[in-house]
Amino acid sequence: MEIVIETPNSPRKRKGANWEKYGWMYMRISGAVLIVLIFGHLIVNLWDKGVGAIDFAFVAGKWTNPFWQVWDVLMLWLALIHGTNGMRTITNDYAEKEWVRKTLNITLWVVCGALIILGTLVATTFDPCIDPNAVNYLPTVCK
Amino acid sequence: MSAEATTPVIAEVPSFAVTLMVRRYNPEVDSEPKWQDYDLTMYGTDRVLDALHKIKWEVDGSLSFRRSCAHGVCGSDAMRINGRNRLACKTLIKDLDLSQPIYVEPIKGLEVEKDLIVDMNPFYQAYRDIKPFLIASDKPEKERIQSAADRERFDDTTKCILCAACTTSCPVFWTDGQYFGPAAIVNAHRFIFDSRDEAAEVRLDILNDKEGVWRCRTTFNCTEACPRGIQVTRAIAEVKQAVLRGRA
Amino acid sequence: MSTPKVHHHQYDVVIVGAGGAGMRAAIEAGPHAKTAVISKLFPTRSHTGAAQGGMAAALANVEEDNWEWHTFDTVKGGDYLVDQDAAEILAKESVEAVIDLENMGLPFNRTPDGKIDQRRFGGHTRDHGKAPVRRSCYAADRTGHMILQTLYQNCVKLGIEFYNEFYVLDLLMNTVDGVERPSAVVAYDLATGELHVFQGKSIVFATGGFGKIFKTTSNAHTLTGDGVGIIWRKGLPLEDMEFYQFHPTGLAGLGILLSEAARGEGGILRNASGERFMERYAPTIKDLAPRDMVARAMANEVREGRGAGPHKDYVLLDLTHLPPEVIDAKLPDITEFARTYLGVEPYTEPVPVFPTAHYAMGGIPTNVKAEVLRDNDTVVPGLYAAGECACVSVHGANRLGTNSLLDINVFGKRAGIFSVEYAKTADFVPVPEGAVDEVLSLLANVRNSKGTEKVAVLRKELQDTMDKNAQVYRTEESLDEALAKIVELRERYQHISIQDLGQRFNTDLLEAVELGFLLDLAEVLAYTAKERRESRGGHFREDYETRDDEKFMVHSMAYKTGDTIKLGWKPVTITNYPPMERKY
Amino acid sequence: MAKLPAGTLYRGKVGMWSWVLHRITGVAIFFFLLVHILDTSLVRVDPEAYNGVMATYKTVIIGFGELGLVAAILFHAFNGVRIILIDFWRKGFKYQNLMFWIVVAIAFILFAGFAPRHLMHVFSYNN
Ligand SMILES: Cc1cc2nc3c(=O)[nH]c(=O)nc-3n(C[C@H](O)[C@H](O)[C@H](O)COP(=O)(O)OP(=O)(O)OC[C@H]3O[C@@H](n4cnc5c(N)ncnc54)[C@H](O)[C@@H]3O)c2cc1C
Ligand code: HEM
Ligand code: SF4
Ligand code: F3S
Ligand code: FES
Repeated sequence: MEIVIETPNSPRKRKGANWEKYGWMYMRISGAVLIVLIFGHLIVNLWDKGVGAIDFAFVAGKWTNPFWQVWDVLMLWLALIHGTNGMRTITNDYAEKEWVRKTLNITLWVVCGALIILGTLVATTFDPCIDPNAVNYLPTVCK
Repeated sequence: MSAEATTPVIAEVPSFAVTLMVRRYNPEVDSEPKWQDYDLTMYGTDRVLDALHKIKWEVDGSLSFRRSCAHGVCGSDAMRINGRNRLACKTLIKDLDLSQPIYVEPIKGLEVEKDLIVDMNPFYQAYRDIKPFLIASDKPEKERIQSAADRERFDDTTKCILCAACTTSCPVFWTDGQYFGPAAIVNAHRFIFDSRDEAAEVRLDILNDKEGVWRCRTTFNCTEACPRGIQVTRAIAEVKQAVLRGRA
Repeated sequence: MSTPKVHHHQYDVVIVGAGGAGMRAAIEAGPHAKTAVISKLFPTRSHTGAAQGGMAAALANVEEDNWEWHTFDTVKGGDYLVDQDAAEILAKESVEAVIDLENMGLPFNRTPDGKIDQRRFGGHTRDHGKAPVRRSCYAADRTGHMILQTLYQNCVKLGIEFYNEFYVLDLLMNTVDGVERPSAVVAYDLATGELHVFQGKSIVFATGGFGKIFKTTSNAHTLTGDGVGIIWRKGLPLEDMEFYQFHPTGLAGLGILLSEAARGEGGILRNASGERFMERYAPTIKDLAPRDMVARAMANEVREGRGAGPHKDYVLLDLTHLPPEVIDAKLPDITEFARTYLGVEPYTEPVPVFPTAHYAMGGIPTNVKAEVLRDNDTVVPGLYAAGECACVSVHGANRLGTNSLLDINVFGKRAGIFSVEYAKTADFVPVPEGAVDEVLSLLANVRNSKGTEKVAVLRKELQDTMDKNAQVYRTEESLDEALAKIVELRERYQHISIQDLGQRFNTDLLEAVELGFLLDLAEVLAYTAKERRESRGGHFREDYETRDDEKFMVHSMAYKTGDTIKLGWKPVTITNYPPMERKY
Repeated sequence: MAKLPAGTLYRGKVGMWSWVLHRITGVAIFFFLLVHILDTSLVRVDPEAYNGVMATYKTVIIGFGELGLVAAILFHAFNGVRIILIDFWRKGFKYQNLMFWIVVAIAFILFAGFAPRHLMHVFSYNN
């Protein structure tokens, strides 16, 4: 039904599209998924063998398995967008001048986009045997 | 009736010394607010409003604050007392920590006009923006019928006295003052969930805004501050859910 | 002091006061005429919001009832000093008034079949006193709050123009074609200290009561009777000022109201020795006797040394025999007030209570069209009054509970309708020369006075003397004492000094101005009370203990002539109910 | 912007302080994540460089830093769950206070389990 408001009382001006609802939903959904992804990540990387065991060979070994590739790429996307959107909330809160806010937000999303592309490329085009000469770095698969 | 019930319940009212630190600001002479201390003798039944009156009436008549009903129903005297928003007329002095001075300052996030008086206009504007009135197209002969359960649905949010204690306790509101704020959402809730109202969608659309419900970070300061005991954060959550559903 | 800036405005209808009565008028006037509402408080801070109990209307939603029974109860409750034509209108239009509010959105409590629920209240009966009737429409224990909010909401909807925190200090009159008519009001803007002249074709006063002439009162700090005082200073009469209602159960020492519902639910009044003293005063209905009788009984207990507490200055309201569930469900506000303000736990301890000044039956005389009268029957064209500041008179010598919220809606609405009707036909009355002079000198007197007297001290002395001498028990001597004291205070008022000499939010200045109104009204009250040598309703004279219909079946009309008070009398309109003895 | 009085700190309760912590931890994790993506990207460029960077990760100082990071993630994650419950569970608002302490307890227990083991790893590597 069409509602006619008899006396519209100076409604606030709405500028541009409004994604806030989706942003809010996204924070919650991504947060829930990230719990699994991040804790899985932490357990494998920090708990199992400890940070001391992380080296090229470890990473390369992991990424030969498409399971971990998908895992890490998903985590990358979800976490970066979650974090960037969260940072946007914060700049919206505290940046008083419109231009400062705009600049910060654009910077945030550019960085976010760049890192997503970079990270995704790294994980998907990764070649474990990148440097056959560097024998001592290589994961076992290359040997 | 028990003998106990006949014994006088107010024994001799105890008196005690307190120091009140009031954040004073008079734009006609001060360039910025300053703290001013007052030593007073108060009694067990006195409220912070009584202390302010004592200062105004006996020490310094220029101290300015709003008040009217003096018993927590008109919403005039929300202020920050010992770091929290409360009504001065509902805060008994004896319930505060008297080993230290009592700090009294204006509510935060609205421009201070003089001493404890702030400019309430942005607050009322947000209230008016959510269309705080029944919108219904039918023209009934008698009263509209509403079941007791439907009436109960929005009972909590009808208690609001527009004191602004909630909105000015909200850390998000403090940041830039653009957020609609809990009080406006509470009053929207009162109509969104009223079965007689037909414009829930309109209000939900208004609050589905950059400055609307999504700015709430569930910090609960509003709920803690509300002198009417309204479950403000719950009301906001219900409005969020309604926006997601697209209807009340 | 430099002369403040003066702003000019023109509106068809100018309403002074944004309580229930003022806003109800605005809702009628707004859509049909250019309307402004001027209020010294933000509208929702008005004291209508403090009302708890309910609003009477013979809806007959839960049991048989009709407007005629309601009229009878109103007349009898008012000890027959009620103008019965007005009471009929009040009762007849009550149904519509409640339906209006519901349609505007007021969330009344509902019956199981979804209609507006109703409950009992003191003095409201079926069939001329046969049994209590459920007539009071209510919204939990916040009926007044909901009325005030709903009216404000509808003013927002209609886009009514408000001037908030503007203190009206003067009414300007001018003579056109030999008739003195209102032209404008002068308001002081609290925020800036500037003056505003609001010229209006019709002007409506809805400024509420003046309980602050008493020390112990359920009224807000801001209820200083400014509107009534302004009318008085213009030489217009005030009606029935001696009739002031004292509610029996105010929290001792504070005056905060505990609704009559406390006794309705079975609360018992006891003195220091635990005796249920109302058995002695009203053997049949005991604690549920009318407000004036209970209040007097309580005061008598204290006077005769049977009061409780360290100073033996209050009695006890005992709820301890009620199950806590009942207290929680039916009396939540009362228990909260007792806990918050006195630290008393009503489950286990009796609550200290004492009569509290509550409601002014008298005020600005009007006819049933809310038109202000300049004598017994001549109207002042274009000037209206409604609400507690007005005297129609539907409350006579004693107001029935729940009839005031009704009054502000019925006569507020009428004031709105008739003020628009008038504004449509009338022209603006020219603003007289030197429009703001009077206000300027009023303010300058206060500002420039370099005496040593303090406003707060004078006000306290006034309130003390009124509590002592003009409360529930009055005698010739006590009223003389009060009058003498008021004369003294009035003299000392010339020598007050204030500390705040600034322009912005100078509440120091306005408290001084308000004290002036309080002194005026206290004097009229004491004076008329002295002249009414009988006891009737809320007015009890120990030296004249009975009602005297022979001499005093009339309204008092007080006029200011120079510095003295001139008293006239006005007949009571009787339609159906000849005066009878008031027995419950 | 309105003139804000520089008054006392607002004495909010659990709800407010949990939000402050959530915000701080969120920002901390965000900046760590930026760095973390960059350093991991080195695996695509030069294994040697990567291992060089990882070596610094294994120093004691960074080891403690990682402890802090894990603490931040633990709090942020579980408080995130608390927030989600407040938003979507009908009784969430009622138990928000209790849930905060549960969040702290869970985060603390997991941290207490993790910290010694992590420090063991860190110190054993450096030895
Ligand atoms: C505690 C309490 C409980 C009550 N309970 C009930 C009840 O249950 N049922 C019932 O029927 N009645 C009850 N009453 C009585 C009833 O509430 C009041 O009589 C009624 O609300 C008065 O309404 P009003 O509009 O006339 O005045 P108010 O609501 O008092 O409004 C007065 C308005 O005038 C304005 N004003 C005053 N002076 C100036 C000035 N100089 N310049 C500009 N503006 C000015 C004020 O700002 C305010 O807006 C109760 C009263 C009290 C005190
Ligand atoms: C581990 C799982 C995670 C969960 C469950 C989670 C949950 C949440 C939730 C629900 C919010 C919204 C808070 C609100 O609306 O009040 C949020 C905000 C935020 N998160 Fe996360 N998050 C997680 C991981 C991360 C990560 C990895 C980062 C960093 C990249 C991050 C950075 C942020 C930031 C910066 C905010 C904004 C804080 C604010 O607005 O105050 N979070 N998080
Ligand atoms: S919700 Fe509570 S705190 Fe907020 S304005 Fe209303 S009464 Fe005041
Ligand atoms: S204080 Fe503010 S953040 Fe939300 S819960 Fe209340 S509105
Ligand atoms: S003075 Fe009315 S709420 Fe405090």
